[in-house]
Amino acid sequence: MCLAIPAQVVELLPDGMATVSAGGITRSVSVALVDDVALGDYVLLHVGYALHKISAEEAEATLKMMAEAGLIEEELGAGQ
Amino acid sequence: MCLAIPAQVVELLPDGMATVSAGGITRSVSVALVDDVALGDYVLLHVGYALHKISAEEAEATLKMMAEAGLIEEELGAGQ
Amino acid sequence: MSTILRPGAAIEMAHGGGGMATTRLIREIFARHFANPILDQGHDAARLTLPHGRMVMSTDAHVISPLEFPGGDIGSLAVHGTINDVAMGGAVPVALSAAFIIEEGLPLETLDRIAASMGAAARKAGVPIVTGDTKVVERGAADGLFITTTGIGIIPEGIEIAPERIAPDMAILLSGTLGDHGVAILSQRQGLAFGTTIESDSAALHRMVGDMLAAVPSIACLRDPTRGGLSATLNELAEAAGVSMVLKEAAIPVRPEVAGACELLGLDPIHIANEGKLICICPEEQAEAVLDIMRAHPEGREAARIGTVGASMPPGTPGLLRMETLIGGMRVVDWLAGEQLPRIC
Amino acid sequence: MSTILRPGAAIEMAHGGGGMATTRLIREIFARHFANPILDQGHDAARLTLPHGRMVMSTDAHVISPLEFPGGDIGSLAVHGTINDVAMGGAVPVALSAAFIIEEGLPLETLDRIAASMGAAARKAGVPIVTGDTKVVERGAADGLFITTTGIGIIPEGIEIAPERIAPDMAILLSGTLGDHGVAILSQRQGLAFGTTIESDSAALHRMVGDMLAAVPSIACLRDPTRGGLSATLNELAEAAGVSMVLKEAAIPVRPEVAGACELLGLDPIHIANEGKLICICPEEQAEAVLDIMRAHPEGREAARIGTVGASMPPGTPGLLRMETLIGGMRVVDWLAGEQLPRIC
Amino acid sequence: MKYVSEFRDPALAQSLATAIAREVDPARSYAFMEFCGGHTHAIFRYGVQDLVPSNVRFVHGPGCPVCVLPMRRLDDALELAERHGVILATYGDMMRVPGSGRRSMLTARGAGADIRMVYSPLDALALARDNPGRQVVFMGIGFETTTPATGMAILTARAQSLTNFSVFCNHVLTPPAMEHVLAAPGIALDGFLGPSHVSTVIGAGAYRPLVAQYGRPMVIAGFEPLDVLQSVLMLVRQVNEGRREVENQYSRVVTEAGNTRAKEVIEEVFALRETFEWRGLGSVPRSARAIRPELADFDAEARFAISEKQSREVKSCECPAILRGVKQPKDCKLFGKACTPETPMGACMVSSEGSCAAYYTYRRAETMAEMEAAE
Amino acid sequence: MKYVSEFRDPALAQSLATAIAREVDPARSYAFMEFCGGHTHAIFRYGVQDLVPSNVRFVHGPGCPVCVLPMRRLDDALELAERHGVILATYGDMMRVPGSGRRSMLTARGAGADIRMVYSPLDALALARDNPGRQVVFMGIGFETTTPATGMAILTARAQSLTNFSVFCNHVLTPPAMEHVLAAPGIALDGFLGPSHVSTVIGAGAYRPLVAQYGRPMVIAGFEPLDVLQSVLMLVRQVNEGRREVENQYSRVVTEAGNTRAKEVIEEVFALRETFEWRGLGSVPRSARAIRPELADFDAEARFAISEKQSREVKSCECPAILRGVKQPKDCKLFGKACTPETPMGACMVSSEGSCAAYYTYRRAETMAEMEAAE
Ligand code: SF4
Ligand code: SF4
Ligand SMILES: [Mg+2]
Ligand SMILES: [Mg+2]
Ligand SMILES: [Mg+2]
Ligand SMILES: [Mg+2]
Ligand SMILES: [Mg+2]
Ligand SMILES: [Mg+2]
Ligand SMILES: [Mg+2]
Ligand SMILES: [Mg+2]
Ligand SMILES: [Mg+2]
Ligand SMILES: [Mg+2]
Repeated sequence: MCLAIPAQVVELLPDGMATVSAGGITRSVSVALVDDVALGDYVLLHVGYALHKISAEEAEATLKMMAEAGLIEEELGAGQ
Repeated sequence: MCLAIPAQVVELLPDGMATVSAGGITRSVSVALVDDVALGDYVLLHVGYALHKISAEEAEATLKMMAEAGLIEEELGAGQ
Repeated sequence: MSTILRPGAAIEMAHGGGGMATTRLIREIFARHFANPILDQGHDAARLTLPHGRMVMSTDAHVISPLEFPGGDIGSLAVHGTINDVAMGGAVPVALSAAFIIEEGLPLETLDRIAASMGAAARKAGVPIVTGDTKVVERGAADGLFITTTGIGIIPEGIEIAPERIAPDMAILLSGTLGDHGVAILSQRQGLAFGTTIESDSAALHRMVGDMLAAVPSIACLRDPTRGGLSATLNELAEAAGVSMVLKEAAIPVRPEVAGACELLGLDPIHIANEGKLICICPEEQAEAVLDIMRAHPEGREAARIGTVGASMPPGTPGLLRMETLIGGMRVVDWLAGEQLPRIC
Repeated sequence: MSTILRPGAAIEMAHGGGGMATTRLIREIFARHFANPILDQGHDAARLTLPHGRMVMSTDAHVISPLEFPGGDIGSLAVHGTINDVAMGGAVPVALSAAFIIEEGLPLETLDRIAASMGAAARKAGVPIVTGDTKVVERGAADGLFITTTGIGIIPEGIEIAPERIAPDMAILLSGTLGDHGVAILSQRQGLAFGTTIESDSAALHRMVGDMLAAVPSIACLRDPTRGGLSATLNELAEAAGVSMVLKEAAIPVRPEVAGACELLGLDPIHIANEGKLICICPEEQAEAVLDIMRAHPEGREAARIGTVGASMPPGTPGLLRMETLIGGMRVVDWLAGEQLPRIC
Repeated sequence: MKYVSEFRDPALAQSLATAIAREVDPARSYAFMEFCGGHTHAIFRYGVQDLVPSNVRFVHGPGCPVCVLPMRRLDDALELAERHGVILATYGDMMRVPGSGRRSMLTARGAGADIRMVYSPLDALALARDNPGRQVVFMGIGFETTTPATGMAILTARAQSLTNFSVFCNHVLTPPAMEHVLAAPGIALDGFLGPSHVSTVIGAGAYRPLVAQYGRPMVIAGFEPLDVLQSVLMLVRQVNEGRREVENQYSRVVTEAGNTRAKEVIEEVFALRETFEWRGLGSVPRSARAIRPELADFDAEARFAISEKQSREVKSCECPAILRGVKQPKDCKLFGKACTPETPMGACMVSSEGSCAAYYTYRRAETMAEMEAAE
Repeated sequence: MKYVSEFRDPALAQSLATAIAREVDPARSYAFMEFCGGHTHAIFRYGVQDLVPSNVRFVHGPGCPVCVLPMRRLDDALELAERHGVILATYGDMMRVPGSGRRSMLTARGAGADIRMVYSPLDALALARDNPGRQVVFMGIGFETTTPATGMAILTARAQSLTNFSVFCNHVLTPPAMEHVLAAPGIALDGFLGPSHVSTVIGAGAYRPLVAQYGRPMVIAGFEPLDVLQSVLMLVRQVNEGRREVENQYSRVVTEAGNTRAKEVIEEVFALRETFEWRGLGSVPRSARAIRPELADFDAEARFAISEKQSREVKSCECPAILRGVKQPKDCKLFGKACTPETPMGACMVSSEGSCAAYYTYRRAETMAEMEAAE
């Protein structure tokens, strides 16, 4: 029961609501479950509620590990 | 507000209702407003209620007068 | 093999979704009942080869309630109605298309029965349903089932059916009793329901028309008095042709039960819909010949001459259609501003 | 002259009664917007003269909600949809019929706007609406307006479009992005409503098809992936042709907004309806030529080769349509059992 | 159909036409008011005028309950359906009648109000039984013919303890309206075709005081075309002989006393209103019925708060004068132009018993020619 | 789409595939259970199996709330819509799920029940506001991911004093279900792909006691195909290195503690049920949520009398065993024959997270071939 997608906060609204954008489509959702949501933040959206902020640093690090996984030790060393 | 048509009682039903027939079409109507309705009687039907019995004798007499109206005195005399 | 026709099964939105359920609905109901070589090709569009020539195309949406009624159902009606419209254009009908709009919840059995009746009507008429479409709408967004049929036909050489050919002194013929269809439907309507043995006159008239045109190619105009009845149809023709017309009320065939229902509800049979009747306007001297041909067909057994075309009239003249009443007076026969409503005064 | 288009005026049952109100509705809205020589004859059935030859006939009921949506409305959609179905049969569309089922209470302004849009679409496409029909149903018995269009067309000499002609190794082409129409409609739906600049791709494709067939008569098959989307259409074709097919997910054009809406609602663009796209299956060696022609038309600007026909397969083989996924895996592309529902898991 | 076909017989019609032609005095004219719209309808529908000499003229009276209902009452009914969300059950006759702002029950239904056409008050009761969660209001309208049926429905509802059924009562009385016409100064009428079906309930005796007081001949006439012709013959004879009596042509269903049981039902259920507004006639004292206070549970006017409103008739509509018999449809400049059955400005153009509707449907060409000539 | 497209990149997929191929020990096999249906879906949708060596095998777990909902609860929901006449608001996922007698929300709606698909509990609240005369029941279903949203809706309804909104609560907990699988005798699993979105709420820390007690590796894995591949790589390494830890691949949204605010909302609104029936797992103690008694006004189970009923699963449906990870769809003789997405016999054939649906949609040919071979 866990379809959740990353969406960017493009407008903060009253009552804990915000407009988010995902791939250019927008929708008004509740951000009441997440603290300190700011304009431009990416959040994970589930059934109309933001569940969590997305950490850009962690995402970056994960992708980096993925890219490095296929390299053999030497390549890794060479790449650094 | 007075479209009313002659219909024949073809079945007496409980609760002051009856089935009547007009030109072969049938419908269940109330005969509660008319006293002593009997099978075969013709009644005048209005908005689902029988309003009055139709007198066969009076109808006959009326038609006879209509037929005689156009005759001149002599024809009338001759007819009798 | 499993079939979608399980007891109690009903139409679901999925049947209109375009996926497997739609395909199975089409295969197991429509394709089965309508089977013919063109439809069986199974394309979204039908392919057929026609002789060169003048063609007629006509379409009608059918929205009747109840779906099944004494003397027919929406399926056979949709076949007959469009065949008749093509035939009234003077053409020999060659193919039909059928588009279904189905309300979620319609019992599949009902749909199957109606499709079967539709297939039977098409086979009996010899006019195949060559292509179709199925849509399902949510409960409450349609009234059970709507069927739109479109027909095409070929006009034989030498035939020219058109209101403009109606000329003064021509005879106005009617192929049978008025109002049977409309009264059969009314008898089923909630709140009005009454008992009757009247059945809809729904029938395909193209074979009778074929015989009429073969014997009397000088027939000027044909029209089926459906919605709006005789009055709407003749008013339209009189206006299109720019002529007056006079009917004779005593000559118009009406069944006693239809007359009874009309008295009860304050309706006039000349405004009531028919689904298996036609009006034919032809030269006076051919009237008897045409009537004889009509009467030789079961659909035309009670055909009668009901009036005569009067003089040419300038466009916009009101009251083109008149009628000599039962007691010998004259009245205009107007078409209705709206649908004919049951009344009590 | 008085007009039925008074401010605030709405459809009443009378407009479908067959009397004067029906006639005025037809004259003042439909005849006005659809005007063309054949329709203007004003008969219940259209008369037209066709060259001898192979003909295509196709019909579709249109039941879309909302009636007006970003990029189109039910009227233009009904014109485009049927023109496309005729064109997908390899034919040059020559005439349309249109049957309207209207819910009591529909604002006349809305109907007028839709009829105007429909007339404009027909004129732009050069395919006249030659005959029609209008029915009105009580409030609650339809969802505003349904339009069934039927089209006929003539197949040029030498053209033979049929699933049976699909052969191993042929190229599978798609004329543009997937899912625009379906997502534009979804964005308006109550309870789902989201903001988007996506517009329906509704468009008539017959001119592009004409150019494609003129340049490459060896095209084997054409089909518009409407209801059920790409998956339903290709599954149907693969089954009809008895071949397998392999798509390349990375090659399928999808707009970012459509991708976004699909992520949000758990949908897959390959199941979503399109109304201005076609699939073309042609010999491998002609693929680039056909793509060039498509791309020269505004409707085909984003045309792409999305896959290849595989080997011949015995009938009933499951999983005929497969796709190389974005990450290089393989999956079957099934058609859906029912309509695709928004989901949260 | 028995008791119908016989009274449309062409031979008998000729017989009556011959007699009328013979007995009419060519030196004078005869103006007879048919009180009932039902007669108006029959006269036009069968072309009765064609069978009587041209110096016998029909003047159309106010006997059309749809036509005389003030627009305000129709607006009230629409309010019940639209604002109070009830199921409004009504006869088909009311569906097209124009209220304020060109609204009607048909347009209101099209806009979402739950308005159901019924053939009988029994159908309205069935609606109440079938929709226990909804309030059902029956639009009671009509003269004494229709009143007993409405009364019976209320008594049945009480007997069945239906708590969701009530009546919006607009029933009116014939004799006061007739008196209103008779009492008008300078009345130029030679006699009356008296109501047919109203009289089956109230009886021929109900008119004797009026005829005695105002001294005009009256023949209670059936609604079939032969009934009308015979009644004309009887009126011609009264005029020629100087009699001023109540005669009863429609003796096959009208008696001197009428229907006692029906009259009892009326008395049991309804009280007389002190006064009631009639379109055309204005306020007429003791001319309408209201539901008795002890049956207030079944009275929609007691149950629902109906707002005060200003309903304004179309200004140049001549309905009022036409209903009083002092003008004809051709005297209305809207006739056939702005006002047609499709776009009616007044109820007289809609009701099947309305004079304007009859002239429009059956005599449009002639009427409009007369209008042009008059200009 | 940011944070989506990057995690479906084919070059990175190849990189991860290369690493997995290199690190997998060809001499042994690896069986990893993906607890979540979301992972099942991603594995099939993207053909992840094609990118890992054949001795790495995925075993599908019970993490599909639609699949584990006992039929009885669905029948109860249908009863609310059909017998109590409420507006039942539900996620699209539930619409096709088969209840007793092959009924489903779709067929019930087709038969007249007022069932509305919503995207969010916010939409259900809007339905209640827009239909003040109707009772609106929201079908609350889902793991900890979905529970806070339902809780927020109840708190909002209370704040807005909505008296016509309630929730039919079927929310369940992940750790007890996971424990149930782990505690099964003879479990042949080498590790777990841990829940992704559930973990955004409950945090990685929630699994540490389980992993400590039962000693199986777990990697909390995102739902994108690269997340799955990377998590497989991490599990392979744990297995190869003999580690039994909770690792967090999905660190971009999963923290050790999860979402404290969301957990507070859950605690405020819901109590733990003593026990709850899971399809496949049977009664699992302290595994589900109920609405707290102080919020009983918003609890459909408290508000409406739901009848006792016998709901009987289709006898030969192997869903229960499949949900425990001990059987596969090919072991069910109904698969692809009597049971298809069109005529589903069990929820696993309907839910987009269900194993049978995944095998049917993406691997029907192979599965049925295996079934034939086995016969
Ligand atoms: S024609 Fe119309 S406006 Fe004139 S009096 Fe008659 S109803 Fe009124
Ligand atoms: S295939 Fe169907 S019957 Fe078999 S286990 Fe799966 S859901 Fe149950
Ligand atoms: Mg037609
Ligand atoms: Mg027709
Ligand atoms: Mg016709
Ligand atoms: Mg189609
Ligand atoms: Mg319905
Ligand atoms: Mg088609
Ligand atoms: Mg199509
Ligand atoms: Mg198509
Ligand atoms: Mg038509
Ligand atoms: Mg609607």
